[in-house]
Amino acid sequence: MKFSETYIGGILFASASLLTGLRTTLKEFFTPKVTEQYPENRATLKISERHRAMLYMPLDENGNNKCIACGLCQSACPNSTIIVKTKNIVDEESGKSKKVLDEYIYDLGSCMFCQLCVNACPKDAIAFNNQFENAVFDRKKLVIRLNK
Amino acid sequence: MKKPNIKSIPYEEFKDNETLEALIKEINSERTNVVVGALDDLINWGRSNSMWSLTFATSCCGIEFMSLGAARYDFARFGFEVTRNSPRQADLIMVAGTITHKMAPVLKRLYDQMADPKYVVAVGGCAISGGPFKSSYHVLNGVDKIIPVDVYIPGCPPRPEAILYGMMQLQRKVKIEKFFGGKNHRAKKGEMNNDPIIVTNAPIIDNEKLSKE
Amino acid sequence: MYNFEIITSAIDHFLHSVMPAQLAVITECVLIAVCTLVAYVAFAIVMIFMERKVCAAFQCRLGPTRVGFWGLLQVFADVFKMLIKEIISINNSDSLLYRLAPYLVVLSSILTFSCLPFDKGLQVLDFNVGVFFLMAASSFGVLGILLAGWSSNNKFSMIGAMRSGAQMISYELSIGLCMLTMVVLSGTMQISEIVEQQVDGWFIFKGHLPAVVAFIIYLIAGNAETNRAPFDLPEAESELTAGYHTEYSGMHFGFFYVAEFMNLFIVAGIASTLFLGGWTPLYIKGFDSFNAIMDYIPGIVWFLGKTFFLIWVLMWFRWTFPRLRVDHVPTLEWKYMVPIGLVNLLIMTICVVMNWIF
Amino acid sequence: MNPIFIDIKEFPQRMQEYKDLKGMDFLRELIGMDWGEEGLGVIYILENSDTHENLEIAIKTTDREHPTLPTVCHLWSVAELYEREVYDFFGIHFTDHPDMRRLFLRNDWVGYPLRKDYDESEAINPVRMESEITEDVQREYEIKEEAELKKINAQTNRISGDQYVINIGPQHPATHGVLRFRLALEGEEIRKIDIHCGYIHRGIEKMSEKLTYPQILGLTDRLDYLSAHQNRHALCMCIEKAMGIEVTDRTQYIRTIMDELQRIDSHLLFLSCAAMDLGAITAFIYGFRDREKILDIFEEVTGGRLIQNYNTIGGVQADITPGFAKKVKEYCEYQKSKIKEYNDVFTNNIITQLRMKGVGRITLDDAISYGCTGGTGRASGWACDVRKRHPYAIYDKVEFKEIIYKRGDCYDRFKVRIDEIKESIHIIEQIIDNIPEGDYKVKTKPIIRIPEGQYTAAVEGSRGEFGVFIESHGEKSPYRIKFRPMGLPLIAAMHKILKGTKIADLIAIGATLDYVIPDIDR
Repeated sequence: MKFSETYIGGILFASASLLTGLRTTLKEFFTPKVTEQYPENRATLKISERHRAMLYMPLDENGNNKCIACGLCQSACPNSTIIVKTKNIVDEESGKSKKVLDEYIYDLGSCMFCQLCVNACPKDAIAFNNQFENAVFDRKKLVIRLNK
Repeated sequence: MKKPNIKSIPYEEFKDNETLEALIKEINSERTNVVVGALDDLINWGRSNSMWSLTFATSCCGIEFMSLGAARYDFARFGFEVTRNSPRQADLIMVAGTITHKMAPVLKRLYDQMADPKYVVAVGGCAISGGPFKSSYHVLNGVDKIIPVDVYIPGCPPRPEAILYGMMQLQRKVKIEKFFGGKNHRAKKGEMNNDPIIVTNAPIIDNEKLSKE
Repeated sequence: MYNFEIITSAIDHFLHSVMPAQLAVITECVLIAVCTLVAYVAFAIVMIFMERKVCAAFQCRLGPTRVGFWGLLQVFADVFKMLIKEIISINNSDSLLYRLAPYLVVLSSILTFSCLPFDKGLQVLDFNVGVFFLMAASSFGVLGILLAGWSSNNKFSMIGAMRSGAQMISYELSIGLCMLTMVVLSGTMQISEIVEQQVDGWFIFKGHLPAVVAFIIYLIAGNAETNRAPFDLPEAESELTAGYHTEYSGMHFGFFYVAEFMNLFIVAGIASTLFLGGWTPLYIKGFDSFNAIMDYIPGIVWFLGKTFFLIWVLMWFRWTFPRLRVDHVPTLEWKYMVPIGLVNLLIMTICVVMNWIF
Repeated sequence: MNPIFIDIKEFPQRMQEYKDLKGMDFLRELIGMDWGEEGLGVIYILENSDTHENLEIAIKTTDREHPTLPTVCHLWSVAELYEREVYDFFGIHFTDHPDMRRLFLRNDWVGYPLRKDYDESEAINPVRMESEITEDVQREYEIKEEAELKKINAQTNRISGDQYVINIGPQHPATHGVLRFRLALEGEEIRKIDIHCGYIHRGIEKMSEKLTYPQILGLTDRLDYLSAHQNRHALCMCIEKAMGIEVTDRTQYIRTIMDELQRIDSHLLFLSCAAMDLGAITAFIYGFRDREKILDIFEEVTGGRLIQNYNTIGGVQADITPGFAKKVKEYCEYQKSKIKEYNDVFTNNIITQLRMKGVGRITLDDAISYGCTGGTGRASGWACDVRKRHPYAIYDKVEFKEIIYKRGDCYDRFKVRIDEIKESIHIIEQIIDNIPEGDYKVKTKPIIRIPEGQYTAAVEGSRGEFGVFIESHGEKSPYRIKFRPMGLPLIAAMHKILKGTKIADLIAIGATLDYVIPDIDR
């Protein structure tokens, strides 16, 4: 019979294991804490650039988006989060009818951030940003129009 | 108008102030006296700073909820850390994860078992609208079909900071309530959101500001 | 040396001089009751705040920081919320017992609380069988818990209540043995007398080995009495959701919550009274100037200092250890703590008889 | 993959032979199939646990009204739940099966969702808000001569009415999600147990039949969110295998490192949650504290903390960031020093040891018969690591030990995971400095179609073998896709090991089996 299996030995071994645990937590008691204080640290908070929090349309220097209303993002989307509404306008110079973007509607509340739309876009007209502060009181506020 | 104040984030920087202001107007439509108003403030201060949530998690978002309780994000700073396992003692149910057809009556029952005042936060795409599983035969498309939701936190899953932000939104909503007189939280009992989401006239998002960031 | 008896007797004389004797007694009773309740609530709030901060520190996090400066107002927010939270009445429950249970638990802990000697003369209940009364009062808390579990008409509550019954009643034995050991050492059961005897040296030093053993056993058993981890089986969160108070909401739950913390305070308070000299200061023989400085610190500070230190130790236990399994709890009690406690009592008796104490 | 079709009449005997003579003792997968006009059927993938030789068998019936097939659950215990799943999804009755009830869906569900002719309309199956009445009666079926079903034993109750029955779950802190145990107790001891799944059944397999392959990838992350990388890896591998895409070495290295990081992440969460379930909340927080460091690495490279969306068909979504290698190495050093802390504060603690040692033993035979792969199988002494059995990515190029323990109790299951963290760090350290240059992604066609046929792939997920089966008819979406759940076999084994244990043991066993419910329910 090992000493640790005897009555006294058992007590001693058990106490030793408990004391080791106590020592460990005591050490942590005095180490600096790791908590990051959001929202106090909002100004300094760094989030990875690749983080996906919300879809947006980057604008070029003239303030226009690059969307050509091809609808590839809409068809790539697994759960119809994106709806691209188009309209036909007549080009004044050539007189031809052209399909352009009317409304780019994005439902933040059902997006699964799979990046398929961004991958599908031929013009890099959409991208994800890391602005994560999106909680709202009304479900309808999550359906947003990305273009102006 | 009384504007709810949250430490470290100015009122203007919060999203969806319009809904909140509409709500304030509705609640303040009846006049109350000063003493009762001060008492209301005290009670709302207590309620908003002591949101004990039910430990309810069905899937991925639940893990982020656990991260929120752990050392790095530590929602104890807000006083939210007393998570209760019994719905009777909880003030808040965080629907973190997909709600399926089989789970829906259970969720409803949990909600009914909670003591007033009770709040619901829908965390993540699944709880808001069915998210990735919108088209599934066995998934409820949005918990607001069965229980009234106070705050929606989008994301799949939302990062812990986003959940904290959502909790602060809820605090704002609690801070405008009226316990004495006026319309309080119970008034909306039974009002479920069953109308479909209309996608036209969607609010325009400020792209210029986003592009800069 | 501070002595509160001067103040209390002054109040007593004053009351008797302005009103008839009977009215004076009644007034005193009311005064004391109010003071006790206020102190009880105040300590509960301090304890809850302390628990949240201490637990956070052990877990490398910060704990409440946002409500009030350094989170100081956090517990007040909780109290306000709890007071106006709906109290749900349960169908098919034993309504009377269901409502009675939380009050029983709180009553038991208030009774025990009033036995604590905060300072010389600052003690509500003090009579010749004080230790005996203490044990009796503390042991009917289990009744409240059993009733809560039984009357809730909830199977989890029921299991929780049965667990707590088995646990608390068996650990009472160990507590009794430890107290008995100290009673043997002091030769009296009056609490004020026990403290008085420690003026020239705390019992843990006077009683050396058997006192230290009794102290350790008392801390373990006391922890089990308060249903706190690692002995939190009756409410075992991961097993029984919330155990015996699963069905309680609002302030009824608040009573259980407060009583749990106050029981911790009481356990620590009794430990500091019996083993660490209560309100008596620390003296080191031969260091007269040091002893004189110690005298300047009021007794109540000594008492609370010791008590809160012990509370911190108990919290340290709580936030370190996993929960015991239901069959290990009686094993620990009946196989280890009771035999050791009995032998310890014997050793203490021998020590006292042979005068092997300091 | 070409399964051998066997006639129903010969089937029981042939299966017996495969098991006894060929040593096919591990039922890897049991896949229900609906081949439309050709009938309903089942594909079995068997494996010899010694030689790792595989055998695919199929069986079908043309009767769509009352399809009946013989059971195999007396040969492989895990088939009991697998067959219930097939019954639930396809309506195939298995004769001589002891317990033909629905597994995932409600009792009052109309229709069998994975059949091709299933009507998904809301009118047939609306959201029912009344509570489900628990079905306590188990039915057995046997075939009468004219191939008509006959119900027998309709009276046997799993848990009869007069016992002290409690429900653990679906909303319970220790079930790690929404699983429900119905327990019949005697005092604290568990006498009978009935497990109900499906509270998070999201119908991913059915949804996938309508989605394109890249779209399905997103759903795999959400199956077992703690093996998101590995799940996605398995599906990508399967599609790449089917399409004949050769991924670059760089991709393979990145995928391997990510898989291992994910494994550490999952195991850290495992030990935190095990600690919390046993009441040691501080140990829980320590585990989560260190897990955040992995999540930071994930977020920087993939953009997601929990759901990463990183593997894509033919490569990965984006190249690793410049500081990746340095960060990972720093993390590995840090993590090594912290394992001792977990051991000090939790593992070596006498209370933990008493609660775990000798509790919930799974024998080697049971582990194989129930198909408990992953840490649970290895704790019982079964060398079941897919990384060794069927190496993929670059696991044949790195040196690592397969952690194997013998006793198969909770403590061993716990230790396996702790040792695997060390082993994963060891793997990462070998390859982190040698990531070859090259493309991180192979160009693929914009529309992905898989040639007709059946394909499988398997990876070692964080908690067992994760397999993917695809039957393609050459379309943009699969004809049938099946994911092998890592957790379902573990749940099946719980039936056996729980009897006679205490409620507290249920918690310890559940915690150390380490299942993730969305992975079980899919």
